[in-house]
Amino acid sequence: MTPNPITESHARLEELVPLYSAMRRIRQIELEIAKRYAEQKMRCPVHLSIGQEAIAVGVCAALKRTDQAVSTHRCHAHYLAKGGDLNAMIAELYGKSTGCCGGRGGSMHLFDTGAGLLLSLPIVASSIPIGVGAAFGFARRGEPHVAVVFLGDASLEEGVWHESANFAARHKLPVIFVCENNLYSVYTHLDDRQPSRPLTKLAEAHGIRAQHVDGNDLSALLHVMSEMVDQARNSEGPSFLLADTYRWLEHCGPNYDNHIGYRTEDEFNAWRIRCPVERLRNKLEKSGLWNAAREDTLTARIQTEIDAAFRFAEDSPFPELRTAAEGVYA
Amino acid sequence: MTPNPITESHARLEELVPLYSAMRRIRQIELEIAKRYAEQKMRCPVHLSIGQEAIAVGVCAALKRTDQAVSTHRCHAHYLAKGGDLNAMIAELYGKSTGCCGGRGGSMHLFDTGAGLLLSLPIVASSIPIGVGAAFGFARRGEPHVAVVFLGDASLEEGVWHESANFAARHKLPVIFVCENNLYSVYTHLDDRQPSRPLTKLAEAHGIRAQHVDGNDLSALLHVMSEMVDQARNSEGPSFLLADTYRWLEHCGPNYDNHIGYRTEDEFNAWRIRCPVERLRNKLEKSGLWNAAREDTLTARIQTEIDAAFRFAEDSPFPELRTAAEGVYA
Amino acid sequence: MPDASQTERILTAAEAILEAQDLALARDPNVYLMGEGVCDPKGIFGTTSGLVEKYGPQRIVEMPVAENGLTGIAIGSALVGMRPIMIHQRVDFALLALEQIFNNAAKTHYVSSGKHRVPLVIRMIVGRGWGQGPAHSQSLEAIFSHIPGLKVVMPATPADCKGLLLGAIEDGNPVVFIEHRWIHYVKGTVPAGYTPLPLDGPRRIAEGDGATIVATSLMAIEARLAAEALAEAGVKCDVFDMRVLRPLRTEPIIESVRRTGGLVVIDSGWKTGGFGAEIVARIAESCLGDLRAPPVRLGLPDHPTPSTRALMEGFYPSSDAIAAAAGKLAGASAAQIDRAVSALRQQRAKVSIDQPNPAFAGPF
Amino acid sequence: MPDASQTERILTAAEAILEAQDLALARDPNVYLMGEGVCDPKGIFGTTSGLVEKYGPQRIVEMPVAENGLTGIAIGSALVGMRPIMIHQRVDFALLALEQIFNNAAKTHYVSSGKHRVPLVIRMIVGRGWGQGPAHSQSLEAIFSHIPGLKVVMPATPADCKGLLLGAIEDGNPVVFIEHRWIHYVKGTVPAGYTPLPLDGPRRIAEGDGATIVATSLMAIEARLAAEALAEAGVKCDVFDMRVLRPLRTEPIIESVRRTGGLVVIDSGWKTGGFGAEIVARIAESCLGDLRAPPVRLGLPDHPTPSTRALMEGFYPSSDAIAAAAGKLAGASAAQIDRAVSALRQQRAKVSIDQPNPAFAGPF
Ligand SMILES: Cc1ncc(C[n+]2csc(CCOP(=O)(O)OP(=O)(O)O)c2C)c(N)n1
Ligand SMILES: Cc1ncc(C[n+]2csc(CCOP(=O)(O)OP(=O)(O)O)c2C)c(N)n1
Ligand SMILES: [Mg+2]
Ligand SMILES: [Mg+2]
Repeated sequence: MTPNPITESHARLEELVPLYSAMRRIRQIELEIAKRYAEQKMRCPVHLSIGQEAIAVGVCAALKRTDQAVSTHRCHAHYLAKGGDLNAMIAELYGKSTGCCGGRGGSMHLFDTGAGLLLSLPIVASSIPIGVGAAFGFARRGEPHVAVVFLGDASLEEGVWHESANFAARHKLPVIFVCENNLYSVYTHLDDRQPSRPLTKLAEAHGIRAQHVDGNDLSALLHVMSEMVDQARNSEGPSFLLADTYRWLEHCGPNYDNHIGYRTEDEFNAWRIRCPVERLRNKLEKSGLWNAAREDTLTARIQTEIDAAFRFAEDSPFPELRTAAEGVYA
Repeated sequence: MTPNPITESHARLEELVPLYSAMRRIRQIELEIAKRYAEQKMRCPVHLSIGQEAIAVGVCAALKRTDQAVSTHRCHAHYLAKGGDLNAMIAELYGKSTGCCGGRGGSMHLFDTGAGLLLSLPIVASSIPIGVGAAFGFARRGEPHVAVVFLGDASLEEGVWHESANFAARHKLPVIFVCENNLYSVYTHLDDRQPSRPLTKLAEAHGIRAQHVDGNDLSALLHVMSEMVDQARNSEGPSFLLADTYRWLEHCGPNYDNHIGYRTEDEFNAWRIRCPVERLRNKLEKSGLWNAAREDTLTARIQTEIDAAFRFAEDSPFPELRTAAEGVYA
Repeated sequence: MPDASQTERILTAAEAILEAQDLALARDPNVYLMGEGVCDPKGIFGTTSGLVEKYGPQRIVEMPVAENGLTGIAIGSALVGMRPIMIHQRVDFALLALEQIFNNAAKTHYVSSGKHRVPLVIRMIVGRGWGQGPAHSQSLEAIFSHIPGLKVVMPATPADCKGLLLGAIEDGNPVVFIEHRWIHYVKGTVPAGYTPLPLDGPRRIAEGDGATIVATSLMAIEARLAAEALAEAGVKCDVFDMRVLRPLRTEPIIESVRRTGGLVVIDSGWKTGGFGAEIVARIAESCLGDLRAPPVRLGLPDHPTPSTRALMEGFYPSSDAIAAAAGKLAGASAAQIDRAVSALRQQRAKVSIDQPNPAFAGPF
Repeated sequence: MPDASQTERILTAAEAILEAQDLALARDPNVYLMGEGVCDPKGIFGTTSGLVEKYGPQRIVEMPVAENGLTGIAIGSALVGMRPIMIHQRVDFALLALEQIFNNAAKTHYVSSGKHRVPLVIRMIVGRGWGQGPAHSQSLEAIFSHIPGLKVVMPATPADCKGLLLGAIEDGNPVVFIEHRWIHYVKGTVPAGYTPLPLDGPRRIAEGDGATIVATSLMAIEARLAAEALAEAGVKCDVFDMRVLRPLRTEPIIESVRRTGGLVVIDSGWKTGGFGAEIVARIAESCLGDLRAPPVRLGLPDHPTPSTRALMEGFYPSSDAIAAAAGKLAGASAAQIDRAVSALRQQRAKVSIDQPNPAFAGPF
């Protein structure tokens, strides 16, 4: 099954320029985390999103800041795309008091309600019902917000996904499920975990509209997502967006791991050339909307921001030990 | 959505005569339990299957004794149709040591591996993976048996159903899921719990073959089930049989409860006239395969068996108190 | 101070629970109920009856049979400002939802360094008797009480059912509210109006220097009966109804044991690894030297609940066993203990072992 | 009797676990492994490495991320004669499967009056350090130990990892086998061949009359270190590695406390409502009069695990805290305690608080 292609005008392409920058920013941040991980100052597991940036950016571009997304262990890109504070993210990875969870969460717990990343959780599929619950709350409180649930292909194996989908459909909640199918759960291929059939059927079984999109095509993602957001805001209920993509680095950690045997170099390369960042850059360059000079400026600007963020994290104080037992109860 | 009709020959009708008797037997046993429940000697919840007998009988008629089924809180009919011992069932309801679980289980725990009712469990959907696991065991041990999972419409809401279906499909296990859709979970209608779409889609989403059958039509059930059993035995993997039916009495207990307000007398009556027992009797009578005299003989024979079973239960000893703590560990 | 008219309001605990929810729903539009059967004609043993007619299905939400997912949904709604009350007809059903309860409900406030709140009440009911059997009768308070971030409440009286439930709904934290099915039938004085109680721990429900008896929920009622019978026989004991198991406040119990020198703890669930072990451990840590004799724990024996009532005798701790243990600790004479125990046994004999009351005739 | 060649076999606990499974798979065709990652290149921290190559994917079964369903599937297969070993990379993931574990694995033998058996081993790993955080580090043995019908094993040494795992696989019952992640790195002598050990409870791993120290898993190793340092300072203590938490055998501990008069219990999980409470309660019940001082419990404080190591200091009980507590109970002088504690602190200081060993550099 190949996803539906989307065609676009020059005007729409122009809108993509800032989104390209957003993708590039995330890529550069993640690469920096990977580079610095060996310093052993970020002492928590890190699940990098390199290769999957288009989904985070394309999805969040269709949202308002007041809309709330929930995410998983692989949440950096979602947090950043939704407008989370870079300083607070890096500080969280450093375990500092200025982290978005005060250092208590680490890289798998990036929370920022203000930016609309309600939470991310390390237990597979555990945040799915939380997102549906947020949508339920919005509906009951008469608030116009939409909830977005980012989930991985393995989440679809957890029963709680289905329980959540059933309820979302039954109550026509304003929630959009965004499934990033990167073919793997840790080192286990989809085919070893699920029968062969389109993943969209899992949503459709619950009466949920589903669309299958090339997850490395930011433009297609934005297009489909915008439609789904409109439907959610118009009380037309939940949608499911299936986005094919690929994780470049190891499941957890800063390295390439194509050599360890769970996937082939060929498979990796086939996806590598479909790099979401390069693809959009090529497109923008062809349309004269981007060039090497702009790229250099962007890189430099982002690097300045990144350097500042790491400096911020390094300079921030650790939380004080005496606070360890505080805040268990509200 | 209406299920596919099945046509049948006279020869096939003749085969149905013993199955008619089996249905009648279950009906009569359940009515007797209802009648005697007020005596307060069966001191456990009872979930009667009156109105749903065709499914138990039609499904089990396609199975061998060595095939194993698992069931739910509403398990009397499955136990009896699969060849469970009536004496041991009534004794179990009486809490006697001669019960099929020695009185420890009560009406929601009818176990008889010998007859091929591996177990029944009171937690909704809890036995679904057990049945899939039995199928997995059969496959791994190279045994030719089939596993059958009886489940209610509400089970489809529990995540564990999906987790089980996914695994059964992925490993092409010899298991058949039989869903008795009686429209209610306790007093809550399907429409209050799930979105409107065919329930078969829930199985198909996992790549499982599904068929929708009139659950009060024994002949149709047997036909479809036989096909599914063949496929399971031929290593063609799992199937899902959706059977529409209706529970006549209250969810739990011996009474009619159409007056309490969760369903209408009209709805009940519409199903009442589709009684699976009467329907088959009419058919057999029209074909000259049945008549009032045979009916009377059957009734009398069953009543003798029932009376003996209740006598057996009443006469059986309770388990000895000193055994209460025994058998926690094997 | 309750006035005279209030002290005359006699309700069952089920009615008190219904009243608490009604008041909370009326007071705060963010409060809603969710559970399997909340809208049905039986209304969760009468504790939600009439609410859907009054507040509509938007606030009295019928739930699919999907405990884990719906718990997460309740949590998510709480994070955006709702105040869900989730209901399970049996504690056992909540076993499916422990990942959500332990990880997301209990920890999100802490992990967020205080930014998030999960004001969620989860009512769950302990089944007993009439063949409920192994998976419809578990009293798993020990498990919930082990988890930091949860509050755990087990009321024993109609007044507490109302007041502590209102307190739980007002609380900004996840509260596991465990109701024993047999408590639902208990009658007692319940103040009118919106009268939340703080979730603040044990209450002394009988006084005396003979021994200290600590119990929860239905076991607190059995303990009070035991203390009354012992008092008739001339032996007075302190009885504590724990009410709140987490956060755990043991100061009044420590004070009492210092005075009585004897401790009997009764678990509603299994004794091994039960809540009572924590009480005994704290007493041993805090006032070992005051214990004149080894503490006594009563609780369920180490096996699942059999369905048949033939195996039920002695399964649940009862007032006579409590009286025997406490009487002995209090130094009562054999005659005194006998008198109390036989009075209690006579009382008990009026109802069958598997019925909450003589009127009960199944089916659940 | 192990011969000389055997006593020279030094393995890590991870290797010992791998060896046990290999032997069990070779011996009984009904044994199979199932878990997320059992076939992957990392092989569950190396504990399943190479097995799929040897036994094939029919017996080393890669699992969808669906813990509850797959637990039920394992149980169903056990009921028809298989002997599943299920593996969770974290204890926390098993929270999703408690309905199946508590109701079906634990109770089916009892409920069937002995007709059914569930020979199922569930390995689950406790995470610690390197920012594992609130939902990847829980040590929930207290919860499993509360449930009749389960057996609960927590090995501390490579030899026990092998022997008790073989014993668990041979057992006819569901066994929860909790491995601390840091134990995987521990090296020790492991006998060759098929050498199952009975699941028979505590083992004394140090001897002395000063005090009785009771611990499990990694805490037993910390306790032994503490006892060694105290011994250097002239104070000898009994240390018990519990090994099997359920069924619980406390006779050797009772005998010890009668002799030492002092008890320190260390929980791997939260102290409140932890396994240690049960030990203290049993000691108070059995030999109250022998306790010369209040028993001491160590364990995790009442909050979730923070990810940052800045909040980790003192979170996990360590050898120095154990030595301080036991030394005091043993009547050691301040100088003796100081000597032991500072030796232990020096030792500790070589490795960062969030690393099992200096070589460890993430990411999990
Ligand atoms: C309930 C549970 N089981 C297992 C894990 C271990 N685990 C962490 S991430 C992961 C893979 C998830 O795969 P997917 O959902 O496809 O997300 P991806 O890593 O590919 O982004 C697993 C199995 C977990 N965190 N939670
Ligand atoms: C996990 C769980 N939740 C709730 C219940 C209470 N309960 C018992 S039977 C039942 C309804 C099940 O409906 P369905 O599966 O359609 O079977 P039916 O009763 O209609 O045969 C419910 C909700 C339960 N036993 N287990
Ligand atoms: Mg994936
Ligand atoms: Mg139904």
